[in-house]
Amino acid sequence: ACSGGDKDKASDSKGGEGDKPTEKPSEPQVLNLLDAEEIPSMDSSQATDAVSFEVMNNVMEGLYRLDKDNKPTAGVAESHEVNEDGTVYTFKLNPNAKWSDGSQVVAKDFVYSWQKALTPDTLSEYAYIMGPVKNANAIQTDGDPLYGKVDQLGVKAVDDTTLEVTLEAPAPYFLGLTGFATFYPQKEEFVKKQADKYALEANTLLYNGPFVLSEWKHNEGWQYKKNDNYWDKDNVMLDEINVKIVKDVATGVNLYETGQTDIAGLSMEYVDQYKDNEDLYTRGEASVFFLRLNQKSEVLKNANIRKAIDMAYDKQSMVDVLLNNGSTPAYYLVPGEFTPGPDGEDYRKTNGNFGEYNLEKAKELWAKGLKEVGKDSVELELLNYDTDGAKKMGEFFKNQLEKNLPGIKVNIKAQPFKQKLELETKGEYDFSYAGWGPDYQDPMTFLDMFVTDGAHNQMAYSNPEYDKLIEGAKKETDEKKRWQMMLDAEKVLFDDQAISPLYQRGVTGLQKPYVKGLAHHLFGADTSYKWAYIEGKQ
Amino acid sequence: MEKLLELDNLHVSFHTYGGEVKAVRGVSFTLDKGESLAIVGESGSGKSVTSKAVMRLLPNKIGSIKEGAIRFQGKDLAKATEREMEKIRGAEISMIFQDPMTSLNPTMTIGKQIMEGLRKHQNMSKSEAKERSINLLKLVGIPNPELRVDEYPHQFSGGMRQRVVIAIALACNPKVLIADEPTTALDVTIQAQILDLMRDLQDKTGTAIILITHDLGVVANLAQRVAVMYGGMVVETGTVDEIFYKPKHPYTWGLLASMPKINSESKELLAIPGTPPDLMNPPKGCPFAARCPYAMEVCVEHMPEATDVTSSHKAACWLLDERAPKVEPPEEALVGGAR
Amino acid sequence: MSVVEREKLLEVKNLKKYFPAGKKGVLKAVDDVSFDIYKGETLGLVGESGCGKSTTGRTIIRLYDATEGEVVYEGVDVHDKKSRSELKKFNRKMQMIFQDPYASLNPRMTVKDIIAEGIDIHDLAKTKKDRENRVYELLETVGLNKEHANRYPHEFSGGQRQRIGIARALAVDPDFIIADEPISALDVSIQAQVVNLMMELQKERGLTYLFIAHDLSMVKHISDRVGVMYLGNIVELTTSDELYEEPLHPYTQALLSAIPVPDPELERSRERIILEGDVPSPINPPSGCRFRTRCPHAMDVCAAVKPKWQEAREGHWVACHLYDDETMKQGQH
Amino acid sequence: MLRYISKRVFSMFITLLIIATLTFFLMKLLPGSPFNNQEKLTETQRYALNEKYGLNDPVPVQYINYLGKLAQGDLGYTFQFDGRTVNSMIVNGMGPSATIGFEALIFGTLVGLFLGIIAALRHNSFVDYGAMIVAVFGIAIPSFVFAGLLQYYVGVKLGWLPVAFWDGPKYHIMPAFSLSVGVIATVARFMRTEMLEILGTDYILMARSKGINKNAVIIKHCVRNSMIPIITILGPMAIGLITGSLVIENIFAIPGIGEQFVKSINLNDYPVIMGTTLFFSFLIVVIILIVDILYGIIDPRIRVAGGK
Amino acid sequence: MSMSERKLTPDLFRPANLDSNKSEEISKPSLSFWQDASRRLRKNRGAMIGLFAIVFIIIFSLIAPSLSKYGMDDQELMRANLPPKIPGLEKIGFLGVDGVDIRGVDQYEMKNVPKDQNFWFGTDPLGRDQWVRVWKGTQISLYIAFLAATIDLIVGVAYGGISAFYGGRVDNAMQRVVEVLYGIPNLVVIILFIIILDPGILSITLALVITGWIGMSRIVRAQILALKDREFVLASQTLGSTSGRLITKHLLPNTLGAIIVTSTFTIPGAIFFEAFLSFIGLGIQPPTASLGALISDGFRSLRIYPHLAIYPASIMCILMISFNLLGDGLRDALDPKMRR
Ligand SMILES: Nc1ncnc2c1ncn2[C@@H]1O[C@H](COP(=O)(O)OP(=O)(O)OP(=O)(O)O)[C@@H](O)[C@H]1O
Ligand SMILES: Nc1ncnc2c1ncn2[C@@H]1O[C@H](COP(=O)(O)OP(=O)(O)OP(=O)(O)O)[C@@H](O)[C@H]1O
Ligand SMILES: [Mg+2]
Ligand SMILES: [Mg+2]
Repeated sequence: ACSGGDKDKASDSKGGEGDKPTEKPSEPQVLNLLDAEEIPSMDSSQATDAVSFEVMNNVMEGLYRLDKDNKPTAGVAESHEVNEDGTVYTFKLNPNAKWSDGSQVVAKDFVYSWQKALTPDTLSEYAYIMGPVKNANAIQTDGDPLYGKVDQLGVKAVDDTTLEVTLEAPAPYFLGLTGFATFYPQKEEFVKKQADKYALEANTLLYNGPFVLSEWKHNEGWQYKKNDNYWDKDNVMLDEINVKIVKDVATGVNLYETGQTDIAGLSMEYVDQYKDNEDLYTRGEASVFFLRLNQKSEVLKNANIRKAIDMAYDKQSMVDVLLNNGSTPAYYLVPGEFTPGPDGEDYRKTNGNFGEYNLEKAKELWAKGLKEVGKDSVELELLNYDTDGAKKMGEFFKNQLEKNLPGIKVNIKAQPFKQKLELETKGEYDFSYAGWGPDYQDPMTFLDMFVTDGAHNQMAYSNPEYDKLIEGAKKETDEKKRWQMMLDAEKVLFDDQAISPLYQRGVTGLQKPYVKGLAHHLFGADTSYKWAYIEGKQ
Repeated sequence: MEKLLELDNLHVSFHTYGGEVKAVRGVSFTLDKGESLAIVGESGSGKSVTSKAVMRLLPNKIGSIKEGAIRFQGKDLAKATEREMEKIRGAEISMIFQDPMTSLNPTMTIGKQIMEGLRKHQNMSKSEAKERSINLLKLVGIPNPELRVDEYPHQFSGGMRQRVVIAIALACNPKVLIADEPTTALDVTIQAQILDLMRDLQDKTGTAIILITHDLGVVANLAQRVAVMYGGMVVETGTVDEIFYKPKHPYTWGLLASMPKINSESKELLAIPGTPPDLMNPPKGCPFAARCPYAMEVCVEHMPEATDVTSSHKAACWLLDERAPKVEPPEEALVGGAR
Repeated sequence: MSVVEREKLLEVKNLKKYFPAGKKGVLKAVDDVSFDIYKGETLGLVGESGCGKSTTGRTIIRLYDATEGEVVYEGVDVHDKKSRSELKKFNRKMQMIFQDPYASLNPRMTVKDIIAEGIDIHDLAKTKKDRENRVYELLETVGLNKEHANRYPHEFSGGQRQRIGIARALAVDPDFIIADEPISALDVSIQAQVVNLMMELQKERGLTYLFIAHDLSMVKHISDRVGVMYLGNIVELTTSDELYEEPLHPYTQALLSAIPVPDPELERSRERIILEGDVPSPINPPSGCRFRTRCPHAMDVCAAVKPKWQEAREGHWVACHLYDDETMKQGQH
Repeated sequence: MLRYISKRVFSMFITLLIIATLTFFLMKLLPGSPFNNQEKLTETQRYALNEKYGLNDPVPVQYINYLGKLAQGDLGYTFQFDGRTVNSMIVNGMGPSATIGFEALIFGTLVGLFLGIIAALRHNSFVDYGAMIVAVFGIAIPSFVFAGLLQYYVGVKLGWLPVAFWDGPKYHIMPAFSLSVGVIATVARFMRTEMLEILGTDYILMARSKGINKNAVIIKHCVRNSMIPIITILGPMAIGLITGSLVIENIFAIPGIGEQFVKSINLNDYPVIMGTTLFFSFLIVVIILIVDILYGIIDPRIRVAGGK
Repeated sequence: MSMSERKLTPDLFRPANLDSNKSEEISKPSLSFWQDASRRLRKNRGAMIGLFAIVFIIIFSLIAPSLSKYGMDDQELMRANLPPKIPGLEKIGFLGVDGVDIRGVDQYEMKNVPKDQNFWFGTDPLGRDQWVRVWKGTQISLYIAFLAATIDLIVGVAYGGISAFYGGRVDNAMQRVVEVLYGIPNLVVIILFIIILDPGILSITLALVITGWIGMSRIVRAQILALKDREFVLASQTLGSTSGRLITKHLLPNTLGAIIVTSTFTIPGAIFFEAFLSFIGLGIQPPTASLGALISDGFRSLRIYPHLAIYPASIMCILMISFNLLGDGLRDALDPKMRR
């Protein structure tokens, strides 16, 4: 998951309800779904996007997979051992784990695919996710003595069922990460045989997950069928999942109403319409949206101005009225209900909120800041996505600032996704509406964005203290100390008001009551269908 | 002589956005079997409208027969239904239009266009109709008719197209052929061919012809009787000789006088001054009064009635009234007299 | 009528005007035409549609550039390169009257502006009043009145329009007027008005006319001399009386006999020469004599040799092998 | 004829070359890179990726390479989907787009002709006004509004037709109909004008003067000839339908090419943008050529003129 | 007839003194071509209704926004998505302007909107007065349309005019260019153009023009080519007029009719195209809104907040129909064939 626009995804579902059915249900176990996009890639070392991750999550399996509560649960690995300093993991693989051609999934399948992802020729855009594994970063860095030497990667097939992974430093979140697509195994022999065609069609790919892709009509949809070779097939209830590509939300809604899909995502316009409908669900996610405040800008360099801006708009009504989809106002960077600390307490709970909607104070700080920069009116540009929802947000933000801060003028520049990123990277903006989704379950996935000259800093923020805390946390072996450093880092960030957080995203949609057992995840793939079932449709 | 077609006090009007155009205002004439009658007159005098009225081909809704009768073999066409007219058109009365360039369908072969009428009226089979078409083309003097039946109009020259149109009109041996300016669009040498052809065909088939033209030369060439129209009315009718040598109406005089005579020496032509009347507001009296050098007060106010000069010769002019002063036609108008 | 003055106003020498036609083809609209026009005379030009009459006229007045040949007006070649002012001077001397009374007047201009166009272009009026007066004068000259000045062309009848066209031409005081079928679109009763007007103006102003028409009787009436064109060539040229009394060229003969005369008795007794077929295409004209394909007297030589343009009698030029001494001598006919 | 066609084909290639060049350089003006996860890419990776797609070469070199591949009919690989060629994307997407485009064209033309004909025949009557009101509404309501309403009322409320997808004949009706509304309007108005024009010509009178039944005259002489000029507008209209179908494809979830095209622009998928543009252009010139040839075949006046 | 004959007195048979000039007089008042055309246009009921509607919408779009106390971008999330309410007309049920939404809830009451606040067209999701936005949107749409038509007029007329006037090789070369341009799918060009230039009024207009002028240029070219051979142009040439005079006095005035007619179809075309662009997100950028943008935004909530789409859609529909009626009427009025 990376930061996307607030795209209106057509498929999603209610979280957290329904456990296993008591007995195998007698009704047809067929689920009908929609998705907004075609699958861009089924090669685990190439995939970069939510759709690919989700499909792969259901037809592939890594060492572990995330369960309904986002805890790692057995995948190909039955169990594992960690050494004392938390840097060497030895995984015991399940001998019953099979590829869809019936062959066993063995340790060297992992070694092959991990090394493949890091091979420079593969050009895996997600290779950096392997960062915690020993030498992974060096192998990716041109000019490093280890560059391209994938055999130096800290992974070893001890025997068919034993895989040993060495990490750079302890990473408590590593187990969860093994459920991430890039870490899935690939069978070398098969991949080599398919060569160019590998993973391009449903039949040029081997599956080892709960389902197989039985049909893949490009741009039209695809179909999952239960994988008979899956080691845990007894726990897989669904026989068939049909996914159709539908981009228009209205079409999705209409299909839902005629019963042709069991789940349909909603955009804000439709929420009011279904407000009283019991099929309506909303669910929080772990993506946080915020405004980058470009500190290259003469005006935004001023911390008082940044603070004034953050206080000058009403996040609560923005979320309630504009988004209207279960999103919550954000006064922070690291999302809530995402990572518990060593003490078991949620990061968010420990650190609390930063900032508030306070017009008086905002005006005061604004005046002060303006004086400091020696201006009485400023004109700032808001770089925005060109989606409908984002445009509305932009309008709201512009209006609020112009109403509440005297002398400010906000110009909105809406750009298609790629072009926006480019302008952001070049730093050609003042504000930028941005978002970030976690790659792994640790505050670090958010926090290390803003180190000086970090690839995702993109707003010239620099605070040595912050850098030191992040650096430290990355090396720290003591969990508690590490946690504290991360807590402090966020405080520093907000002392500087480096960004102005907007909201933590929620999603909303319609789901038929008979769809049960869906597992939703906070990072990586969105949904697992492994435990899903149909009950009460008839 | 047997009366074939008789127009009795025909009135035709057009309803345009500017008002009612009284294009034909009481036209009467008769056509006998095998006869050729020429209708001459100025542009806009109602010649074409009269002929279209006979065919009942006036534009729907806009144009209508207000009054009068068109008796064809005793039947009043003015009251005939569309279905009855379909039986008469082409079979009993057919028509040739002025412009051979536009009166043929550009996307249909010549043969098909000739066959259409044949198949409708004579129930011919395709092959019979085609054979007859070829014969017709031969009749009107088109070389290689076997090949040319399958060609399209644009592959024919103007004169040939007019022959084709004549062939179409004659296809079902109609009793009456209305030729609306059949040669106006053609060159003189081609005109001579066509006139020759028409006279020939009339001799052969005995079809009665109504020839509409404004060229007195053509009239002299082809017609036996003449009707002179002006301002929507027939101002004079008579045999050719009567009209050319003893014209009674000043408009006819003017018409004759304004033609240069090939063998005359006079340097000045006798022109008719002024322009024809506006048919939207036609004059109360004689339509020609405003341009007539002999106009009397009565002409302006009262419509002259057709007066018999001889049994075959009629003119509608107050000069023929015994109360009117005696007026002689101008010298220039005397066609025969000059000879 | 004998021609008294013999001062040449215009000499057309071997004039050719070709139009590009389709791929590589050329349409020889006017192909090697020579004639003179004398001061004060009316030269008629007749021939069937498409034979090149208009093209000849238009090339003379420089609406078209000649493909070859010269048009010498008062000793100056019209088609030579000229400066703007020379051109303007020339434009004042030669004017044109057009065939279609509907197409020849700009529907968006008042009669006053139409007539005054020449005055404006050549700055012939000092003041607005002057300009107006000149327009009124011209209107009167052509038999219209002042009240018509502010009206638009569509309010006039064909004959009136034609008179407006004449007034426009007269506005620049030309010596020479090319009248391209000025009466063929008019009603018989109106034709005479225009012809009378033109003749009157000629008398008053000493104008020279090139009168193009296909109506031979009218041409005869107005012209001193008449040229007969066939398919881009002039085939015969002589005084109008001579032409009608003794046409030499078979085409002229056929043409004359084809005109119906408005005299029934004469018509009944007339012997006419009916020509077979149509005029061939000017893109692919017949070889030799262009008329040979329709000529009742065609001989072998006609296909091979182009007949010479020669003076068969005094003042009577013809291009036909029948009158070619050399051909005759060989006893072909 | 053959010469004419070969000449046209030649100028067609020139057109395509110019279009290829134009789009290529336009592409270079688009900001941003085509890589999916670009914000998380390291410099090294970015460079390597650029190298792989030849994007590090100087622009003229890229241009030459591009033309070279183009000459072999190779439009390159898309950036959006792993390992898929632009050719295959166009082939896949073209089917549905062309199908509904074609259906809309046929349906729209037929209905439009019908409306135009009855309007002309009952000129200035209520039938005329009614037909023209239908036609005018066709150009007054945006197709996406029309499609949306249709989907909801016919698909959901009445349940007569499937709401969306692309599965069989039933699935074509609503999209093709929504798309054809504009065609109906255009054709109807065009046809009416043409018909009125032709109804006033001499050859219609001539045909009637032969005694042919009025309706037969209209069908045999008038309708046929009125349709000839309509052929000329069908070409551009067909293109409009194929390119303009993206909205309809979106609403009815049809896996067509229009949607792909718009998305490829948003994602800087250069090869797809260029490939699709070029393909569209190719279609246009081919359709124009076909229409011209067809026109010549149907209208005998043009046939002999030999492609002038 | 014979009755009246008896009443005729002999003195009527005196030669009448008719003024020979009298017949030359024209009884009708003098009308220029344009006067004549406008008279014909006035007789065309459809065209007049169209013209009236257009003028009304133009004027209204200018004054209507000031009838509301809110501005185009006055947001207040507390009053978002209010249904329309027009005091006085509330009682008339079928008008649906009583502030009650389709679920039957009086939103004004529910959201505690002060009694004196009424939104005639309701409010949008940001709580902005839809009345103001719709009329401002109309302004923008019309502005785009007129701008596109103006540029189209300039470029198309100049291109077609030059091509036809100079003819020969110039014409040939210029027509080759048109042929190439004709081969480029205009939708593609427009989209690329807008992306490169940033979406906005100007780039939309430019994009529309870049592809839109070809039609106009063809029409102008055809007209001028035909006019060039008309005898009145030749006559002017023989009088020695310059090219400038030919163009301004003879060619352009006679092409104007066709140009005007073409523009009446360019204008709705531009409005429509902008709506299409709005639908795919490339139209006018917020907070500015065009009719197209309002429709495509509001269309999503059609079932719950129908007022958001219905008003702009109706205005757009009326505009389209009006322009088409006017265009058809103008075509008839300016058609020389209809003249006699
Ligand atoms: N469809 C029509 N609508 C209105 N007026 C018409 C129509 N057809 C003819 N007229 C008018 O009827 C009158 C007579 O026209 P008609 O065509 O009969 O003249 P014509 O004698 O045939 O003249 P021409 O020699 O020019 O053919 C004219 O004033 C003409 O304007
Ligand atoms: N501008 C032009 N371009 C090409 N061909 C032309 C042009 N003008 C005339 N022609 C052709 O040249 C030939 C002679 O035409 P022209 O107009 O001189 O004939 P005309 O004798 O005046 O005929 P009409 O009696 O019909 O006016 C015709 O075949 C005509 O098609
Ligand atoms: Mg007539
Ligand atoms: Mg001519």
